[in-house]
Amino acid sequence: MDTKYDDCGVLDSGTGPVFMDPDPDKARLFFRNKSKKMSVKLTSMEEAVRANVHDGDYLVVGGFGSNRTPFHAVHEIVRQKRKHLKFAGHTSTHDMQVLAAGNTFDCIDIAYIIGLEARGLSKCSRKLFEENRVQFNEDTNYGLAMRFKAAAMGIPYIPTRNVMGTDTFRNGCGKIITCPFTGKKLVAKPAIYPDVSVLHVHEADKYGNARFRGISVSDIDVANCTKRLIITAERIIDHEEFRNNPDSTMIPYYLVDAVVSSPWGAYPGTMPYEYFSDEDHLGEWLSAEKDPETFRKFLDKNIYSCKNHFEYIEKNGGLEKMAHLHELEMLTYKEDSNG
Amino acid sequence: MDTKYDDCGVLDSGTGPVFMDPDPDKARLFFRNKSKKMSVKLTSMEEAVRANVHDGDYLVVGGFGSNRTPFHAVHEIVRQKRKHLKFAGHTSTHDMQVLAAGNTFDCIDIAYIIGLEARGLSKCSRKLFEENRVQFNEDTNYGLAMRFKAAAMGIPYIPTRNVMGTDTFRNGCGKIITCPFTGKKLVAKPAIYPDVSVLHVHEADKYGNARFRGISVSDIDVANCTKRLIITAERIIDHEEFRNNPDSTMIPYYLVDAVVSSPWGAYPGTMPYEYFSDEDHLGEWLSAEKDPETFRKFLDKNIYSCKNHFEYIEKNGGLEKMAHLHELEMLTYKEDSNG
Amino acid sequence: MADYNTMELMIVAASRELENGATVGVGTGAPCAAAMLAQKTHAPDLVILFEAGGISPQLPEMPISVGDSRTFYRAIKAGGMCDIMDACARGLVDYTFLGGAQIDMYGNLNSTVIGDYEKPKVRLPGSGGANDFASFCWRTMVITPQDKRRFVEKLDFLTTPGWITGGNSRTEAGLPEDTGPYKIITDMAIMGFDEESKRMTVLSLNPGSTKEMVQENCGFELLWAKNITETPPPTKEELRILREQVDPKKYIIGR
Amino acid sequence: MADYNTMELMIVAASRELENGATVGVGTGAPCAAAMLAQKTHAPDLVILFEAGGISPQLPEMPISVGDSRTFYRAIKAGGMCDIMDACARGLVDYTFLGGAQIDMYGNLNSTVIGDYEKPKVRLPGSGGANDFASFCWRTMVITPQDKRRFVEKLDFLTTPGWITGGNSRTEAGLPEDTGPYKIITDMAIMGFDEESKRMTVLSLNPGSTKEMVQENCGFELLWAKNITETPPPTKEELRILREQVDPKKYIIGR
Repeated sequence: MDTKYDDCGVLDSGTGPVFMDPDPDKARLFFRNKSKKMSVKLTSMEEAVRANVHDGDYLVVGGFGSNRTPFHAVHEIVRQKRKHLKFAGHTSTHDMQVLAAGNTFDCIDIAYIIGLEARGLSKCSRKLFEENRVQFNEDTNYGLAMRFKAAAMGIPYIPTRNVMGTDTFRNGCGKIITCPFTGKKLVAKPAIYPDVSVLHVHEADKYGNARFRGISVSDIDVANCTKRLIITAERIIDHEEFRNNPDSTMIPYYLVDAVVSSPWGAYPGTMPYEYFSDEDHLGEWLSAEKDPETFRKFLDKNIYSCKNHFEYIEKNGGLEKMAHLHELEMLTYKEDSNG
Repeated sequence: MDTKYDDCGVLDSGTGPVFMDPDPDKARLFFRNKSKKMSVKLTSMEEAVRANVHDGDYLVVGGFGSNRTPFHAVHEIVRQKRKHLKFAGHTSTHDMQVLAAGNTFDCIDIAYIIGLEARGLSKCSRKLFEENRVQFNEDTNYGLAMRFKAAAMGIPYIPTRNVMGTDTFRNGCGKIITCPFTGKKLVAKPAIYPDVSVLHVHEADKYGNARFRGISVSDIDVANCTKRLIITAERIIDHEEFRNNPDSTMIPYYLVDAVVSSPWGAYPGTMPYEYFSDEDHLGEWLSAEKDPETFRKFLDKNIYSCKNHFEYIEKNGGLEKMAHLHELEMLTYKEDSNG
Repeated sequence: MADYNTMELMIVAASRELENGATVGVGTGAPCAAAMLAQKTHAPDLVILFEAGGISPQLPEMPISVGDSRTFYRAIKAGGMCDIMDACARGLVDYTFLGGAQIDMYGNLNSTVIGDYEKPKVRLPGSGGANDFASFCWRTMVITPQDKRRFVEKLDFLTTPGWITGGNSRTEAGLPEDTGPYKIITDMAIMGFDEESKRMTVLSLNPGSTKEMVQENCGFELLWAKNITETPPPTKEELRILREQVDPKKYIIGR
Repeated sequence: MADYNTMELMIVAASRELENGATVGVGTGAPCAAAMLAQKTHAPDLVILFEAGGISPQLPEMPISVGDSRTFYRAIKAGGMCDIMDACARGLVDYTFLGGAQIDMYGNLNSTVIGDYEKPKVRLPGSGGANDFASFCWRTMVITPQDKRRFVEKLDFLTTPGWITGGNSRTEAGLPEDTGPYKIITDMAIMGFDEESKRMTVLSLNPGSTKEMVQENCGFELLWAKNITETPPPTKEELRILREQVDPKKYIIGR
């Protein structure tokens, strides 16, 4: 991955590692051999993760922050004790926190990590860096989005106009090149073809056709560029729903390797139009991290001892909690009358 | 536009002209000064064309071939006798045929021109080339789509992997460069920021928020990259429809300069889920072109003497024709029972 | 006399090249008919893609445009041009069918101009999506009638890449690795390409054709496979489905 | 004693920078409150953009995440990250509000690391969308409390570009022309930047602040505008709307 072509107009190179080969011809060979048959891919979360997420894989988790994020799948990855993953720290928040708790990854492309937005910073995630336990490359949200897009387009890089002049460039893996039409400086960002990605959606059929509501973040590009794709869905719907409204399809089945029925699969995050994030539980998580023994018990309770996502939610309020989070999401909750 | 930066790794350059400046900083200055206020932009077709399509402008017409193509607007451009346009021959068919009949353009980016797909070739369009009356640059459908996309992304070029080794490259305006990550050859295609584009949609509100059904072709990228945008809509709907379903918005109002109510505005082409193309009329058009005098009368009847699009449709079958084309589109027409 | 015409033969031969589960980028006309026929016979899981954005429709009838509503009728997705072409660029699409006014011994195609480029005798539509499909799809196939004006020594214009000048020239030009022309299906024969030189090589003769006819109707010297077979004629079932379900109005096969 | 706190003052001052019809890319917290306040006072046509894809929502309450459902509640469009950032790159977005653990005299920001990059004392979230917004939007503004640990001579890490090393260095680095830091709004003062040197320049002192306080709480030498004014305090109406409609639960202003 260290090939350099400095004779072809490269003015400056960042020093960050390129974790994934941006060569589109190698990716093409993979995609050529991937089956495009419309076969039934509906499976359990356990099996979907076992078959598609392997030690050492480059993993992308969809959504933004803790919104429409496949936490059901993320917990299963930790439960199955995946190791040495490479992780796309793209708008990651609680997903990284959970994956860090499981010590699942040791390489990371950094756009946004460690933080849970306004909620605070994850101590456990910070330690990875402060104890030098991960290899990392510095990037930005749009920068990583562009790297997925380049891969989705089958090109080895996309030129962008951000990061120049900063340490983010210096510690990233971009290269400054000159535009052959305008003479302007641009940053070439290498494509990322992830080994596996997980996206949570509102509705999917058993073949993998999928659609979701609300903001799309980078999920369509991720669906296109990833080598294997797990779709987790609030609801499995009839295939005819897509045939009768092909305008609504966001992800066609042939990109998908496994479909999992995953009601409340984005809990404890937000699922647009379905349920709001469980801020109490996320707060509990942040404070549990402060003491190793407390955190060990916390993880045991919430991940390792849970046979599935339902059990995890039951432990944190079950149906009543989900009904409440639905009201919060729909803005129908009144502090006076309810709760 | 002839600046060359051959010191920056350019291996080969096509000889085709670059009609539009790909400099993103110049485009940025334009977009900075464009109003983003949500003002009422509903106007007549006459006024929309008068205010936004100027002699010499680079024009993009949306849709694909004769599908969801704003023929109402195209006729008005001819009626107003616009001259010296630069035209994006991107999957153009009958739209180019009409614009050629009006001698409206003298520069063209060629991806697909002259033909009406299986229907035949337009004699009148061919003459432009055979009599050397236009300046042209050779491209491909995806190539032009990428040039719109580059502009939509605010970058001066996108690298692609097509056309290399062909006369299409040789007579186009791409440049072969070397990927700084893989050493592979790529074709850099310069961005196009069109002066004005026209898109036909199913529904728009008075501010310009718009949505359509069926395939999107390159229309979203076109909406983003164009300096001025005319939206013509089968139906003007209430603004609340968008506010209540922001997932459905395809084109946000701030990209739009004029909104025109244009029922049957894609006639004689296809409007998905609304009406099929009028193959009889398109056939008539092709044969009328064979004789100059016949064609002059044909154009008088169908364009110049029409006060609006309704009159044009009335002359070609009116409501009964549109009802028939609706049946054809919806596959509910039975040759035995109807017509 | 055969109970099928040469167009029917070509469509059937083309359809047989499409294995079940394959992906194919098509236009209207014979290529679309071949894909539809394949889907209704041996390849129900064939994924048909139209460059304007139609993804895997259940075509109710022959589309008349690559972008008309038939191309996304009961489709998997009504997408955009980039959905299709990006997928091709990423290597997801196995086949494409193309045509052209001229073809040369390396399977390069001309759909741009007859005569001089600057001052053409006949200006043609140009690449459209042909160059894109041929650049990106793994295997390009051509369905075309064969004659000396069409099969030429030198193209007036190289619109769409075949094997360029043969040998490794296609990859050296920069096009994606291992892509290129695969089969040329004419009214007289089916050709492939020599593995080394990449020159057009006759694989089978259509019923009624002779080697002499095939060479005589070609403007360049053809190579010949070791074992020239006869192109298997259409079966009754293939003809029935083609005539009754694929093209009942005989838009394509009627000509 | 003033009947408002410094957070309220900063939010009000920030809101006043946003003219009607402007476009602004914001995150959660004070920037979002400032944009909401502007929208509910002098700038009803302000277009608020969230990097995850929310376009011009009618915010029913403060979002807690840049991607939660509030960010596209009754929005013009629920888009994607590229809808937002491409629009910024194309020059459609006038302002962005950012923050950071450290800021230097050129308005460069650090949100990546405290201490050594390879072996950090404190690792922070990194750029997120900050570098992107600051690279592309015309004018970057910062709302931040001011002290010597935050306003530093040398950043531990330059995450997000300000004027880089001053002068023309930002444009020379390759960033879009005429973009850059515009206003820094602190609990003590409002700063702009010197036109030539691009060094941070105090424009106005907040009520109760002195020149000495402002310089003392800054780790680098500040420049001073010719006429230092007093930052106008919030009006009653601004405070009422901020407290009753923008942040009734006092998530931001309560601190």
